[in-house]
Amino acid sequence: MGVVQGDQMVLNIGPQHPSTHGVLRLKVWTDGEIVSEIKPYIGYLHRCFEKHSENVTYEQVIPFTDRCDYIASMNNNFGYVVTMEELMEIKVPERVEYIRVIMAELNRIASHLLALGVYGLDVGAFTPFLYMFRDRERILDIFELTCGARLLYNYMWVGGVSHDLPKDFERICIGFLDYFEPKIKEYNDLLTHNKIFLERTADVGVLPPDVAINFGVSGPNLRGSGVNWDVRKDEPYSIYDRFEFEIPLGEGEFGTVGDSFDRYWVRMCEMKESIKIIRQAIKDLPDGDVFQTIPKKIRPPKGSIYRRTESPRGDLGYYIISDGSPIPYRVKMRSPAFTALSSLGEIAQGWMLSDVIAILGSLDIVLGEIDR
Amino acid sequence: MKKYFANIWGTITTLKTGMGITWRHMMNIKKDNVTLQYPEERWPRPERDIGFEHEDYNVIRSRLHVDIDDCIGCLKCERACPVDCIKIDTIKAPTRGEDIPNIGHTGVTENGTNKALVVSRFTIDMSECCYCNLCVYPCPEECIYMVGGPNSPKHPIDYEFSEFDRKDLIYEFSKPLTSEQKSELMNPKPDAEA
Amino acid sequence: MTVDNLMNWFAELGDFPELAFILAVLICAVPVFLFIAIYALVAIYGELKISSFMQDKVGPMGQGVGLHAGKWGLLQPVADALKLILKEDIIPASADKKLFILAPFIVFIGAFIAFAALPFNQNLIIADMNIGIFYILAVSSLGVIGLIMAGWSSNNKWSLYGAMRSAAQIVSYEIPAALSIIAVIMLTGTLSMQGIIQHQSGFVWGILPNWIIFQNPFTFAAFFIFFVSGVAECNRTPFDIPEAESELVAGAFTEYSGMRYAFFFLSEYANMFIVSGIAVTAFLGGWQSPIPGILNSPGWGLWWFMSKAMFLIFVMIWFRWTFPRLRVDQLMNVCWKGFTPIAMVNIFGVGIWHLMLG
Amino acid sequence: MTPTEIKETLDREFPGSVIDNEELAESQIELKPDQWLEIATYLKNDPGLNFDQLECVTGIDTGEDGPLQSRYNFHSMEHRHKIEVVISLDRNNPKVASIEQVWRVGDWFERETYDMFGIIYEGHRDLRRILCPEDWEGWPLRKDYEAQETYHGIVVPKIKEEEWE
Repeated sequence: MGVVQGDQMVLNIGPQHPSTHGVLRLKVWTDGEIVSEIKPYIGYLHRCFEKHSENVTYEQVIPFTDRCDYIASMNNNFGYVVTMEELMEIKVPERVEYIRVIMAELNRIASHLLALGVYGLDVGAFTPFLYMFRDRERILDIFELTCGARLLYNYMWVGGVSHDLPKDFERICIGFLDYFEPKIKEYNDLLTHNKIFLERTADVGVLPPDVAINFGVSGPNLRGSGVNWDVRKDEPYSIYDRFEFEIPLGEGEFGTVGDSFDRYWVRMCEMKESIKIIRQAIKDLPDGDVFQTIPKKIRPPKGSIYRRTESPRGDLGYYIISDGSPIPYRVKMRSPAFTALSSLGEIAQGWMLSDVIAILGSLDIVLGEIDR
Repeated sequence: MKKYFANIWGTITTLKTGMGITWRHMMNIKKDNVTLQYPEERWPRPERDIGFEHEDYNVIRSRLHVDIDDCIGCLKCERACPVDCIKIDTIKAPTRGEDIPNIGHTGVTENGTNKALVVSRFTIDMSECCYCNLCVYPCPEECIYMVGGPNSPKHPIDYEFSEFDRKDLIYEFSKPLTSEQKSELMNPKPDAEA
Repeated sequence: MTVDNLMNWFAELGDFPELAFILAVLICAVPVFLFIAIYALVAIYGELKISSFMQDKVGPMGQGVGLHAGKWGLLQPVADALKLILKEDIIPASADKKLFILAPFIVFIGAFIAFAALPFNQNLIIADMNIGIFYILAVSSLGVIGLIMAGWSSNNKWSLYGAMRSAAQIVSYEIPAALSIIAVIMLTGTLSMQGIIQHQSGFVWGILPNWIIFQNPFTFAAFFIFFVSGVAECNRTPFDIPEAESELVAGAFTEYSGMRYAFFFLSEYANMFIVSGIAVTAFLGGWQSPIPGILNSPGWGLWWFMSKAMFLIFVMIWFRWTFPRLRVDQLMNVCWKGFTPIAMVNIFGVGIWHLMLG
Repeated sequence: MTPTEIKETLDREFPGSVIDNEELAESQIELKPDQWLEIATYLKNDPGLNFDQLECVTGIDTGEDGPLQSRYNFHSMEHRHKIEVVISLDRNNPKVASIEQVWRVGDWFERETYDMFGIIYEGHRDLRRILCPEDWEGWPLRKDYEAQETYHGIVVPKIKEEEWE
């Protein structure tokens, strides 16, 4: 039956809107409820990260990387620090590697908890958001115990970490993991298998694999479309090759592969994998001094390097060019949410207004990282 | 037709499990209530259910504090600050390691180094500080640190330092010097020279 | 305490028929308004506390020094009401002034006059009309006009979206609600609310009270259909698309504030009470006590009616904090492909069941 | 395929387009800007190379008189090999073909590099600033960039020497 072509209405899902995950403006051409075209406008949170990093020394860039993706700051630091150590050929002691993996995976769970909770909010369920934030607070307590900060840590330094682990960190961390594992089952019962939730997310905003690769989408969004790509497995950095964990892919149980439900489901399974990694890391956590290889004065050799790491939102790449002085010549951050948002215009066409909000939620973007 | 009824039955069962969970949470609210009654209960609740004590904290990033008597004016923290919110002015002390009683300047720091400079101005603009803790590490005398944590015996944790006026957020740590004391320090009188 | 008792009583005093009518209606209207106001405060407090308990938090507990929210947060609803009254209600410059001002009152009138036929107990009913339930269903759809007026007159795209969605939703959910009421009327034979409740006294199948919900499986299904489409009529989750927080901010009443917003808020809770009132009267035996025979005095009758209605309101609040939100077209599918066919099957079912089992 | 083999295949396919530049690392190739669109489509469609993922486009200002460089990182999901292409452009008239039709992610990457460096990507369907406001003057990440005084009358804040007045 022919679709009735009414006249178009331009709608601004404006910079100030309850569900744009930050300051983002979507210019939407709608015909009734059906959306015919979307143009995202970004740049409202642009704080010139790259210009700043050309005026501060190498260790002073780390607080700025924290503030790009403020939900997964540990992984931002991790990316920057791994790239710098590869540039300067620093070999960090074992204990630092294990601490970094534990912190990065804890931060991945915290970031996924926020992503899934806010996704439930976008689809209309209030309670899962509060359950997930209650558990996220427990992780933030652990971070506060080690480095004093709850959201922006400046914890990982080039060549080491800023603080050693507190007294009985193993007991506390294992305590959290045992507390948290049954909670995932509770989220699944409450939200994932809920028929209304499935109705709202299955078959919505389908991102086919080739379009995903063409749009440079990465991380859980790409794995939701069934592409087996995880930087921790395919370009292993730090000591990720010592742990065995699977990579969850979207199989399209309740709809086609690559729909919003798959992206949601991949994030839920990734939390289980992260718990496995942390358990293995804590089991064989060596002792040692963490401040040993922190260089007093960072003067990397002349040259450039591009290195990718797996942040909860995808491939977080750092392109660092140094000219031998203690001030970086150029630091470029390739942000995964930037490419995920660029694909929104493609996959949200033809859906209804409330689906656009659901698809935006399933892409899990953070505007701090997009605008840098 | 069969899928129609299976669909309805699936809806009913999944909605029922969902309602069961919220009912259980409502029933045992006494056990897993997480609200912190703010004015009465303060953060951090030591026996938070993970069970670590307040002294276990490595560091608490709440507010910068400077023991001005130990500060030798080496400007390392000013250089380490990524947002340049620390500003220090120093004046050359007439003699190294000598106390100057009238302006309360102590010549020797806690761990014994003699001070060659009088710190006339040491301001930290807490409204610009990004709490990254980078200024604490280079200090040779460990006189600048964030309140709480291992320093908590000296300074209990406090995070309520909001002010009504932005200018009050600029903390002045150096001892107040009147202008003529400053000028007198700057150019010592001829007889002191001879 | 019905209007006509008061009329006869005035008639004895002296013959001033018009004044008597106005006086009688006024005497009945003021307590209803007070009831709605107090009930709304209780319902807001209930929603506040129940939602907090379901989300592992305790809600306002009246801590802190100075002016705070009462012992267990009891003063919180009063504080909300006070805030809404004191807040300045802004009329947007480009709004259509007359409609903008009129809309909240029409929505409130739609909810208020439906209280006239609700049987609180044996004789506590304002107008015991012989077309009671038909009157309520007709009147409660008046609110839609108010919502559309609100959405259109505030001249902003979002509230227009909200108004269109709520109009489509309320109008289409009237059908399954009315059909399931027909199933009840077929059993009771009368439209008057007291008559329906009288029909539900005594036992059925031995121990069960003779409520319509237990009389046969089809009316059991009709109860759920009526209740859920009633939830849809009050725009509550899982059908709260008109004021979907995450998309349309606040739907038709985005531009309202202060006293006018309070009226919308009040009418939403009044609508909830009407839907539970009808469901209780038609299916759960109004003021009949669950164990027929005992505790049947008017005082107890009021208690039974209020506790059943409050339980249904609790279930509505329970829905709100557990389910996500349906999309507009899914909502229409559920109504036209799900509820309406089943409601019709219920009518046939009740008829056949009634015929065979007598 | 190792980067050197890729360099040879490119040299064979497009003679004269590869410039050997010793400062660059082993995995970087410097190309002339003129045949860039054909090389890009070749990189993507050739079964042996099959670079289907454009990781990152970085703009670099190599100093006062040096050229503006636009560096592309490619990666192939299938063969799991990577290459980085460097293209140097004249400073006063930086023009290069846009590869936005080949890799859709290039659309936003190129817009960002245009916004920060002023490199004009010909053939780009919608080349406007992405991070800064659309009518912002100057290219922020160039080394010789001076921030404008006011923007629509709002004073652009300088580095603050003294505290609040």
